[in-house]
Amino acid sequence: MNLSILIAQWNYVIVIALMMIGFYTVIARGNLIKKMVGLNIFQTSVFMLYISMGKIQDGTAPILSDDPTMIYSNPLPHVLILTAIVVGVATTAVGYALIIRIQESFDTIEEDEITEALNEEALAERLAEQH
Amino acid sequence: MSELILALLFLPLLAAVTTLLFRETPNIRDGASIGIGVLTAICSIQLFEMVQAGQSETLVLFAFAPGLSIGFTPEPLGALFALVAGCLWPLATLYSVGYMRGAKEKNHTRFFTFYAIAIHAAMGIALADGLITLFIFYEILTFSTYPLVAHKGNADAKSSGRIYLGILVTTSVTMLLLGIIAVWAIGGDLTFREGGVLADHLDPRFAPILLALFAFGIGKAALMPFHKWLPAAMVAPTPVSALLHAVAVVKAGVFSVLKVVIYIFGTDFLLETRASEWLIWIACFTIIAASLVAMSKTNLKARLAYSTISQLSYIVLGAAIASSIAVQGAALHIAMHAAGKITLFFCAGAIYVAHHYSDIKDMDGLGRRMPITFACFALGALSIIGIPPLGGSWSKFMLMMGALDAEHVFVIFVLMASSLLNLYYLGQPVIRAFFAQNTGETGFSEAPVAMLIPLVITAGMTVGLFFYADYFILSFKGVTP
Amino acid sequence: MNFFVVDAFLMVLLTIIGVMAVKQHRLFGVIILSGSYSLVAATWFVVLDAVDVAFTEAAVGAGVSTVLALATLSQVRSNEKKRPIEPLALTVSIGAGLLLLLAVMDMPLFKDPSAPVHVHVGPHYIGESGAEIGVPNIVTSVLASYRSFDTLGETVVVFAAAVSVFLVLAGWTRKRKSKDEA
Amino acid sequence: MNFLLHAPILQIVVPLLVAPLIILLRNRHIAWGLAMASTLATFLFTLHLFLTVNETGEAIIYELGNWPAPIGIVYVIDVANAYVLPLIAGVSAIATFAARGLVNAEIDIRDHSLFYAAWMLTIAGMLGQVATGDAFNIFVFLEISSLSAYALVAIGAGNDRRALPAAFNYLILGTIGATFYVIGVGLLYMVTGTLNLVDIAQRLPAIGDTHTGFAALAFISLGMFLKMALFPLHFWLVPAYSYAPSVVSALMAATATKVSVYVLIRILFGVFGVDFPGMDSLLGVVLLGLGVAGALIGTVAAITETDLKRLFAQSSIAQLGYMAIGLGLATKSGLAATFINLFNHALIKGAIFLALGAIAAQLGRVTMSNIQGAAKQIPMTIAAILFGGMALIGLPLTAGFISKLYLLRAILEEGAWVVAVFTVMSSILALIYVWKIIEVAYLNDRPKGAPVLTETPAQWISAWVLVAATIYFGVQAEIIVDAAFSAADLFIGGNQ
Amino acid sequence: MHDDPVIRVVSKVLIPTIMLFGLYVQFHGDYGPGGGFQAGVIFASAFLLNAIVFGMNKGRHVWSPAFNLQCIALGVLVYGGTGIAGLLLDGNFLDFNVLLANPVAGQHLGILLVEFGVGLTVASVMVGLFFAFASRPAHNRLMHQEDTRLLKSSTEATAEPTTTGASVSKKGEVKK
Repeated sequence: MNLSILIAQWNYVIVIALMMIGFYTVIARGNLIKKMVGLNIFQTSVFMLYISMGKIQDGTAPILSDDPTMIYSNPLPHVLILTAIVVGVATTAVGYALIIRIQESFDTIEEDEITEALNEEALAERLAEQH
Repeated sequence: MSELILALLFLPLLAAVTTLLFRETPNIRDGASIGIGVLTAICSIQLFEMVQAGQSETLVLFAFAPGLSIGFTPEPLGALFALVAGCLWPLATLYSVGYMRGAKEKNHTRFFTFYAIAIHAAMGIALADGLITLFIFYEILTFSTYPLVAHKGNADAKSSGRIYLGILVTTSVTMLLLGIIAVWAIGGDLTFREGGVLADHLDPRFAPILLALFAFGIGKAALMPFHKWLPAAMVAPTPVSALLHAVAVVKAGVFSVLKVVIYIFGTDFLLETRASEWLIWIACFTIIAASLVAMSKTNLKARLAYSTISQLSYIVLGAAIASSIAVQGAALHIAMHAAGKITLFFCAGAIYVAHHYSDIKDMDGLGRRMPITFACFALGALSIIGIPPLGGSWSKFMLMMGALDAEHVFVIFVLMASSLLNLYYLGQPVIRAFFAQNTGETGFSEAPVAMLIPLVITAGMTVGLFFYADYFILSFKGVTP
Repeated sequence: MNFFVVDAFLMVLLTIIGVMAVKQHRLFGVIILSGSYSLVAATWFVVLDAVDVAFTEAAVGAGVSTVLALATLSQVRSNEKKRPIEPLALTVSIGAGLLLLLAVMDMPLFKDPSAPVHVHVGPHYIGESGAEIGVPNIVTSVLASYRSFDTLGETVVVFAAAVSVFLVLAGWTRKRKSKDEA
Repeated sequence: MNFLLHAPILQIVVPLLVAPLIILLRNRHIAWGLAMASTLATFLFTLHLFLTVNETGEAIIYELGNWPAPIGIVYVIDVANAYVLPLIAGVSAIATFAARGLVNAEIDIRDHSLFYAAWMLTIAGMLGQVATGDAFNIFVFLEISSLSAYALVAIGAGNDRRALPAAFNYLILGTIGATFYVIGVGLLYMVTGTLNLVDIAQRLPAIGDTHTGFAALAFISLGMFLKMALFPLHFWLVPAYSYAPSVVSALMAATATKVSVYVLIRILFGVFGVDFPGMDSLLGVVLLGLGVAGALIGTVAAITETDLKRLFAQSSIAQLGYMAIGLGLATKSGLAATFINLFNHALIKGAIFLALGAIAAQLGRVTMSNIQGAAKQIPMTIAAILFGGMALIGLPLTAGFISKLYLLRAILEEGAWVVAVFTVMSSILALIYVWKIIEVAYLNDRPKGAPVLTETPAQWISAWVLVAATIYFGVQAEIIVDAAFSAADLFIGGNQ
Repeated sequence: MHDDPVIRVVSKVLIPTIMLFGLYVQFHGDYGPGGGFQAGVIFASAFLLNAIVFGMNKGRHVWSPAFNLQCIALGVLVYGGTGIAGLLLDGNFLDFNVLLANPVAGQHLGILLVEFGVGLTVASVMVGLFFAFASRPAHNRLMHQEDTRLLKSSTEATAEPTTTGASVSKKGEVKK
């Protein structure tokens, strides 16, 4: 791919890098809290993607002033991201609530240990099926 | 005419209803269904004559999706099948009454109900105006006969039932349905048409594949290797084997094959593309192989079952040869074999009820104790073997003619060979019954008269069919003479 | 120029924090790092003129989420089990990243005034909202009027979150059956 | 004022605002009453929309806050989503009716009002996604329905603790899917400057073949694949469905994935269009391939299951495979087949899971061993499962037959014999697991000491309403088929 | 820490200020950055501070979970109600122009109401979440006392005792 563009667009490149750091954490890490943190980083970086596209050359915050020559950045991405942030925190809250419950009933928040417990239950069930 | 169609379709259902209504009073229940059976028979005869006189009419019950409708158009072949099923049903019912009571079977009501529903389905298949209607009634027939096959309800019956349903449903839902939809996608139409639907749409190279989907997909035709369900179905009470697995069900299969060959592919198309060549081989193989297996069976019903498989392939063979005489011969064979085979099964049932014998070894000398039964058995057997003056000889003769003018000489030899095999494995029981010495007690003891009457009548048919065969020679349109 | 400096500085900072957050195994540290990540991001939003977003991100990302995370942490084991790098996950995320880099190829340039977003719908808000709504803060007028249905949805999401959390946490006193007890 | 004039928005707003009302009143009986009434009202609204749209043939455009697109958010009710909306609303109404009994059985009495609030939010969210004409608004309503769905799953049938990890995975994967969708929408917005679906569709061709456009397509598709549990991204679905409270499983199995399928259709065909660069490979290779794989693997997995909820959840994977195949064909009849399948499968799975729920309410779990000989004790309930199963196999005179008919036809029209063979194979494999259930329930005898099962009309009526619908639409498919084809016509005009 | 005089005094001063700031952010959102959401969070933080410093139970007396839930619901209803109002005044849903004779004034009023709804919901949700997380077992019990009280007061004829509610409902309601 054409590197000169990537350099010119380095801002986006970094945002993407951040996104992928978050994404990797979500899918790779087995600790549920770590997953949620990864999700937070992932989503925040997506927000940054949106905000970057709203920015305009020497623009200012989209709050109308009397100066007619003023250039404003595009407010629409801001609005979308406001909504997205709220949605994000809502998800986070539910996620953490679930984590607490999982801790309570499995006494761990490590994915592999939970899977282990589940497999044991499944095995016990299979045996019950046979009898 | 449409009244007749409706009558043929719904009289059996009516019989099912009355059976359920009068489940408390067996005599009324059975009487009613026999009476309705007779009515059905009369209707089927009328319909057949009207159709032979060249009348035709389409009756659409309802359309369930755009371009897909449940509709009925009697045409010669269908009318013939309806005639066979319709006329044999009351006889079989009468016989069943005798059998079920004689053999102390349980659940008579359930038995007669599904028996009637099965006939309803058979009628639907016979008169169907297109593949969709045919397919739907085909499935109804499959599922309505399952309770009859698994009637005894013991482990043996259950497992046989599983084989029965397994093979029939699998073949139909996979290959047959696929074939039907392929026809729909290629020809754009599913209604039977003289000269075929696919004639100028289908790429000849695909024709054999598509034909295979139908030939094997119609599992009821019991073409090898999809024949196992038929022997399995023999666990059913003999009346079921007699009417359904010698007439209604299996004939529905081969009938469907004929319909597809004539009205979907079109015989001309098959003749010029020679797309059905391979099917001739399969049919011939089935004829011989099934006969050989039949010889090895000593259980009478099992032997008859394999003989049925072999006989069905005669009809498939006729369809595969696809010359007009062959096709007519095949159609004729539906009637001829029906009369013959039902007689044989009736006799087998009679023997079972009278003496609880089902194995040929036990029948030595039995002929002297049940002369009527075995005389009829002999007639039926000879008719199947194809010896004049019995009906079976005509259809076999026409099949040979058809094979000749389609230049399939080896088919002649196959038919010859199979006749010889028939002679052996159908002749043997008769010989042993009449001439072998039996050790057991002697003295006349026949099955109940309710069973004797039908089997005498059907035996008479085999003779009568020889003299009135031309009455059943169908005049197909769209099949080059 | 100074925009570039601040921008670059914050970006680098974010990257560092992000990587640290992934590598860190003490969950307390992880949570604090993610909180600070949001905080830095908020600052960056200010630099990019998104003051409202910055405000919210600071209050929520750095504030609420962190509080919730810590509340959760107080209930659980405080260290993450160490794990090797997951090659599959790595390839998946790198793949997604490459796909996005591909997308960057044809993106309108950063801050380019002729980018579609700056010529199609946005200008209407900037130009007309004064007359149509009469509220100086364009974000507010878009948020609460032009796209107020989204905001209704947003409010409902918050409501849904509350309902869900109460539903989930209500069962706390009622111990969960595991199969052997059932 | 004329309420019907506002039907496009009321269908969403009524359930949306009933949820807080339920919380405000905090009485479980009133809660159910409100839920029932509002779902019924919603169903009537959607029905009205369906009729009017199919009568006039042109889309109803409802401008929220009276702001025209693309400045504001608009609802666009066209033949496509007017076809999906009544389905969701109707199934929801029936499920809500069943909820009365099932919720009492499975959910702590103290949580009922919360439950019904979440329930209504899920329904409203699903309807919102389907009805809206704004790319970002889809995301918002997707999250509304998902968030409450996570909680509903987490409750767990009889407090089964395995529901918790199931819900958590569902949450993580659902959120990833939603975020991918947002990324995709962001890229689209970046190149078109608008969020209105129609507007995007009009402006995309001008952009031409760009990597950005392709990336947007890829991310949105991936997100939706996750949400609709397309193989191999289906791992969240089976536990989520099988450990959730029965009535929740019923609602979700019937509707949730269908909504995502619809959104996918809308974006792929309505926004990008079949001619968009890269589309042919996405459809013809990815969707078709994954569809076939899902159809086969889902069915095989279903055969191995002994827990009936899991079994039918697996079969949902297979059914989604069929829908993917329909899309992958990228022809009008293929799309129509998917629409038909979407409708019929919703009815079938709804019926089956409601019936399962009636049993689960008494046994906790429904397994092959504990429903032995159940047919004699609860004939109606088992019969509902039986009919559902027959429809899944696609036997004639059931809606399933119609779906299969049109799907296979669409496949064969493209001459894709291999695909057709695989499809048929998986449908015949379905016969095996259905038959297993029939034998266990009908042919086996109820073992000694097994708990006695009971049923009252109240318990099976809702399942049977859906069974009746399955049969009716198997015999009178005209309405559905026509609607499906006109819907498909909206996205792919012209060819056959 | 409850008896650290400095913190107590400071927070006594701080809490009202935070609330004031919250109100400012709420209603100044039209002119500067801010609005219902941010205001809600800030406002909530005041309660949280109160709860942290003066103890959960005190905090809960100020803001009972049941009341909390009702506020959450009310906020959404205010928002939705504003939309419905526009609908009743022959406008579309969420059409603020028709709220008053003068469209712009209508928009102002609409935005004001809407933002208030958001603020109310967000504030009470934040408080609720905090209680739910921070002191759940107690909070849970208390919430359910509220529930059953309401249940008894409502048409609930057979109000089971809270503790056995689940089991009773299982036995009592399935079989009948």
